[in-house]
Amino acid sequence: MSASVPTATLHPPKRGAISIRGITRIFTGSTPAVDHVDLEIHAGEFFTLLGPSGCGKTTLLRMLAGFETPDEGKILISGKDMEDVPAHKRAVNTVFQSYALFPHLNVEQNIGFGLRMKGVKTPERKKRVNAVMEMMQIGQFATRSAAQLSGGQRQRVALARALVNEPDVVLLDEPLSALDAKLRSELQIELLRMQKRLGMTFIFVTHDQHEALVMSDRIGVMSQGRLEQVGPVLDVYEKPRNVFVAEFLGLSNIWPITPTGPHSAASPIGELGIAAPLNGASMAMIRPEKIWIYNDTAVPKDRANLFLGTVREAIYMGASTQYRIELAGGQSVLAFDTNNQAAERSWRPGEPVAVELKPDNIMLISP
Amino acid sequence: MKFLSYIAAGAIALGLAAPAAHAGQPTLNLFIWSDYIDPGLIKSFEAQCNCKVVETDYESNAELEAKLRAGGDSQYDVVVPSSYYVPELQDEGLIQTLDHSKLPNFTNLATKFQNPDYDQNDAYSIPYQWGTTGIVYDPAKIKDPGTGWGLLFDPKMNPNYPFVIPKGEGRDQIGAACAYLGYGFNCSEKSQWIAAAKLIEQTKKRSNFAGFVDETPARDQMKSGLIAAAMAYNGDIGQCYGDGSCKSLKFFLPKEGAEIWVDTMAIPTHAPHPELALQFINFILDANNGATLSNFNQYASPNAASQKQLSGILASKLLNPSPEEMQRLVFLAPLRGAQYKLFNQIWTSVLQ
Amino acid sequence: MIPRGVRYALSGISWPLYALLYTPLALVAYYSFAPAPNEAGHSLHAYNLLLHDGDVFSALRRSLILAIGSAITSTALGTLLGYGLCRFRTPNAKGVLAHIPSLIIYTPIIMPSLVFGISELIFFNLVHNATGMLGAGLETMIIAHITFQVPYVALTVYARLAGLDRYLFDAANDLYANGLKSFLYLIIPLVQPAIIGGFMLGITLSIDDFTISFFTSGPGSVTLPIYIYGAIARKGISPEINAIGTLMIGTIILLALIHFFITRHRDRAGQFAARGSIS
Amino acid sequence: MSGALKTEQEIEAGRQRLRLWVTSGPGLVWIMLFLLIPSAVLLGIAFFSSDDYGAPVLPLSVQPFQQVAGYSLLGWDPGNITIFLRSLGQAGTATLVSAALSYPLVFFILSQREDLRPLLLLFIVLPSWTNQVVRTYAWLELLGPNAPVSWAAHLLHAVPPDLGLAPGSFAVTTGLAYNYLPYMIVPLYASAEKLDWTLVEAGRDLYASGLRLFWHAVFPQTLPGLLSGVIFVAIPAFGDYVVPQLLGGDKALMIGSLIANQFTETPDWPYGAALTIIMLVFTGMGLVGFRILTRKLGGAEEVTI
Repeated sequence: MSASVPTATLHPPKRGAISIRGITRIFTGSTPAVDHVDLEIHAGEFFTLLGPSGCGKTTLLRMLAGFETPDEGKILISGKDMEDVPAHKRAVNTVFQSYALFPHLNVEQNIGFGLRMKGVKTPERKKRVNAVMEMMQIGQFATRSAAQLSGGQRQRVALARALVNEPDVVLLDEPLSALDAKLRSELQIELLRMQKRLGMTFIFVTHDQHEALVMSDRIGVMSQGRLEQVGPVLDVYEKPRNVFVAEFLGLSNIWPITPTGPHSAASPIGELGIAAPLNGASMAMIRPEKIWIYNDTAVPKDRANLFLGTVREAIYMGASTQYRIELAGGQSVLAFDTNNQAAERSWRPGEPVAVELKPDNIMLISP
Repeated sequence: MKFLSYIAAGAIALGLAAPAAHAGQPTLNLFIWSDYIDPGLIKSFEAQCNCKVVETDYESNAELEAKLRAGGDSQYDVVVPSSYYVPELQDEGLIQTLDHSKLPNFTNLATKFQNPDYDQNDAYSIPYQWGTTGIVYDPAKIKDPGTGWGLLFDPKMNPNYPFVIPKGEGRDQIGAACAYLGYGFNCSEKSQWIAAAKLIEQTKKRSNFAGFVDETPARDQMKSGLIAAAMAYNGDIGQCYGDGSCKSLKFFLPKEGAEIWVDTMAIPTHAPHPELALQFINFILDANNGATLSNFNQYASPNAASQKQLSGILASKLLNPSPEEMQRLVFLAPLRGAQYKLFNQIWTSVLQ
Repeated sequence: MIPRGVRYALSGISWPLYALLYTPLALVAYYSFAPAPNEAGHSLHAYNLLLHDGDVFSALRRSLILAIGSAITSTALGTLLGYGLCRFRTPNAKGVLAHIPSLIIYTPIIMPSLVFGISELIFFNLVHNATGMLGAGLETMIIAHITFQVPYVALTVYARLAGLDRYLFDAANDLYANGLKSFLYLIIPLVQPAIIGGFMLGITLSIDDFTISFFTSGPGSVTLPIYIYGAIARKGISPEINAIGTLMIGTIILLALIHFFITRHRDRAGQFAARGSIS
Repeated sequence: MSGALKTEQEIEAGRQRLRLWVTSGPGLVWIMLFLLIPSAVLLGIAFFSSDDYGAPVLPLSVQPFQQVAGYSLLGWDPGNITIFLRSLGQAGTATLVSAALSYPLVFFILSQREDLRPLLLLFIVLPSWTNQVVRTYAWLELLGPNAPVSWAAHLLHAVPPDLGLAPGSFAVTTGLAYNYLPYMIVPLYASAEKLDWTLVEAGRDLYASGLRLFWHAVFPQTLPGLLSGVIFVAIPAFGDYVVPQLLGGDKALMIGSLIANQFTETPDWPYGAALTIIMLVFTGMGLVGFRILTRKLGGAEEVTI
């Protein structure tokens, strides 16, 4: 990903495409908050910046919005260099974590604020505000003040306030984090539909990997100011580049390996057959749901990467059960098993089992 | 926001209206003892000079001096210091010499008030009014006032009824105490001053001492019955005899000696309108105006030409001390230089 | 929380204390209705005198010019000051320099008004002697009053701004408002209660003050408090003085109550603005 | 690279500084020009000699401070020390009185319905919004000669006939306490409002009497507010001018009047300036002392810039 191809110069830039080149931001007296980040975001994409708090994702977003000035590097939005374009002149709108609704204005006025500042005349403004309010189903709150709204309603107003300006890009800074779980998953879907319908570029910042997986076209995972991996959701989850990405996006089993042949390597749990070319890789990873569990009485024959062990822990999670299985060598393996059989069929701690790590499912990662 | 702009508009209107009323007119800033000029006189002077008179009041020579010191010498046009203060203000460079060619009415002054000891050739000051300082008491409460300063300084003569002593610059008070102690009103020895100061300090500790209150306010407290004895100017008492508001009060000049004084008109060194000031002084020196002034103030007039028109109490013994009384009346000697400083420190220590 | 017995005891102590707080003021009002000399009962005699007293009216006019004029200026200076310090000061700045604005702001609040007044007296005197400008009078009084009001206005505005969700400023910026437009359409309306509050505070402080006015006044700049003080020092308390006092007390109480009930309604929206921030 | 990085930050920091100065500059400069410089001049005057008429002249001298210590042309005099102690005493008594009155008032307000509390608080603060002179002279009506209270005091043989309780020390203390009561109540109320009542409930089992409960469970929690109140009352009361002037009758000078006299009645500017310095030093020491004490005790929250 680090190879930044200057696409903008080769093809006519599309409205809403973003090109970030070598962006760095250092707050006085600390390590860089954003450290030489290169990133291409396609027009009309739902792109998520994912990372733990303090990883620099919000700072990156604020630089896109123009609230922060990069110390180094360039940002191009719709092909235009943003260096001398202040926040109030960028065709970019933000939905803030706290919503930042203006307390002295009612819903309608809040939504119309941007158009009013742009100098859009009242009749036209009214029309567009009404259209957006209808789309967001908040028309009945038009004259209420922000104080009189629930969290979900405020969220919709904040989004409407951004969308009504028909910006090239909408930036969303953890907009759902203050909501309860149920409302949150409803709004995730709604947000996604809205984005697909309008075709605007959405850049979504979150620390919640489920949210990222559910909503995004592509994800950029950040850590300590650097982009660890950028790619389609599936790639990032299934083929993480390194330990950080693997661990941040869900549970995983990770072992150091020493290649012993073109498709085999030594690991703490024993010799592993691996389908992918090793090329000197030093770590291997497998997701728990990719591990097969068998009764020790029904172990299939002639399979690679079969290990015997004992169930030490079984956590029932409804749709699946998470097992910790201690292998003969004393190493533990995390594995999920779908609860697609009668409840009695699950294993209990102490039961002897066998686990199979299919060579195709083992991914090679860097440390 | 509307609210603020209304207020702003209101304030601007007020502010504009204020100076607009007298725009273009010169202003004479008169700094004078309270209740010491007939408002009617001010009106007629305003009419005559086509100017505006702004009167500001003070209660003691000390206050006058302090204000002149703190920049007043370039803000006031006419001030009215007492005779013994004229040399002091002159030493400090706070008042200017007068151009007698602008004062044709000067000849109206009685000769005995011309060329006084405190101001050779009337170079800095022109007499305004003159009078005496004595004791006023309430005979309903004090049955035996005696004839001397003991009414104020002897606890046996008035053990109960509240009385006051002026605050001022201390000259009258130390003088009175000196006189009571037998040093004479015009005592000038350091040891005499200190003895007098000790006496006043003791007096201050008496339970019926009601505080330091200057003469004119004290007169008003007497009128309302708050206090029973105080030092007073004869004219102040004449004034309230005249309007009937203090008929029952009695005034006397203590036997040990008391002060006779002349209040004078002077022009501060950097007065903004010295021409107007001279015009005002000349206006007061006019025979008719001098009479009006005294008839209002009930103080004796140094203006010989005015005497015929003086009415009522002005002819009384109160304002015209008998030759026998004149014997014990003294002009306070001006204090100069180090003496002034020493006296001030003594008086300050009394007030503490 | 508080046991019932204690509650009764507290009421038993407090109501008389409340009464005591207002007794002197009530007496002022009571004596203002004293009859004219040689009459009996109560009358509006003193108020009638007031109506025809030109000195009182010019003192009142000067007091109003002083209060409103100084409050307007100090509101402008103080609002900008509070705004600037809240928005543009480098956060967590260390060192002596960073504390200078705070020191400057707190000095007028801490300094005893007597020292304040005398300092101004001497300073204006020096300036006047040197340049001929700033002779003691209404002008110098206004300057002095502005000086002691500015910090209070700044603190009021600062407290309001500091309590706001800081992302509101970003949001306005994001929605195409430049610095000036944010100031006009976001900050001014949001801070308006604080600005009005600061303005009212300025007026109150100006009307309350005597000491500083006293030392900075000059020829013909007698304001109401100076007039009252002078009259009391000269003649003691008269029904006329009581009448002025009564009118002043009444006006202040009335204005305070009106302000109180107006702001109580409006504050509900204000509280939300302060609570809106998360994190 | 690092060069470009530095300039970018510098430009931004410079812009920020410019905005800071454009907005807060006028106010700060105003205060500097019309208060800090004047008070520096005043304090500077204390180091000059005074001429015969009390104006400051060269050479520089410590004589004003000797005068403050009581040495004058008359030799040593304890007058200033008396005035000083008297001012401390008056201010201290006024502070004690207002603190003693504030506790019942504050808890009374807290025992009322929540929506009534601001109004009750307002009625305590209201008198302090009328003019200093008016609310001070109002006490003359109550304590002056012939007034009902003075009459009662006379019947009890506390004062001689016709003299009244004002002017005098009693009236000054009363006036100071009345003037500065709100400055005690407001911070005390702020800290009492945040009182942790669970501690009080817990203490109810431990302490037999209500007074001990108050002393051990309530009082320590209100201490930060009380200390702020003490600062807000004691400091201005110490240097007050109007109250002693109107209610003291010049019988017992306080430091404020003493200083003012050096600029009004018996001018001696250097001496007055030296007195001012001493007063400010004491005020400052009191302020710092109480702040240290407050911080040690957990500290009261204030709006700080």
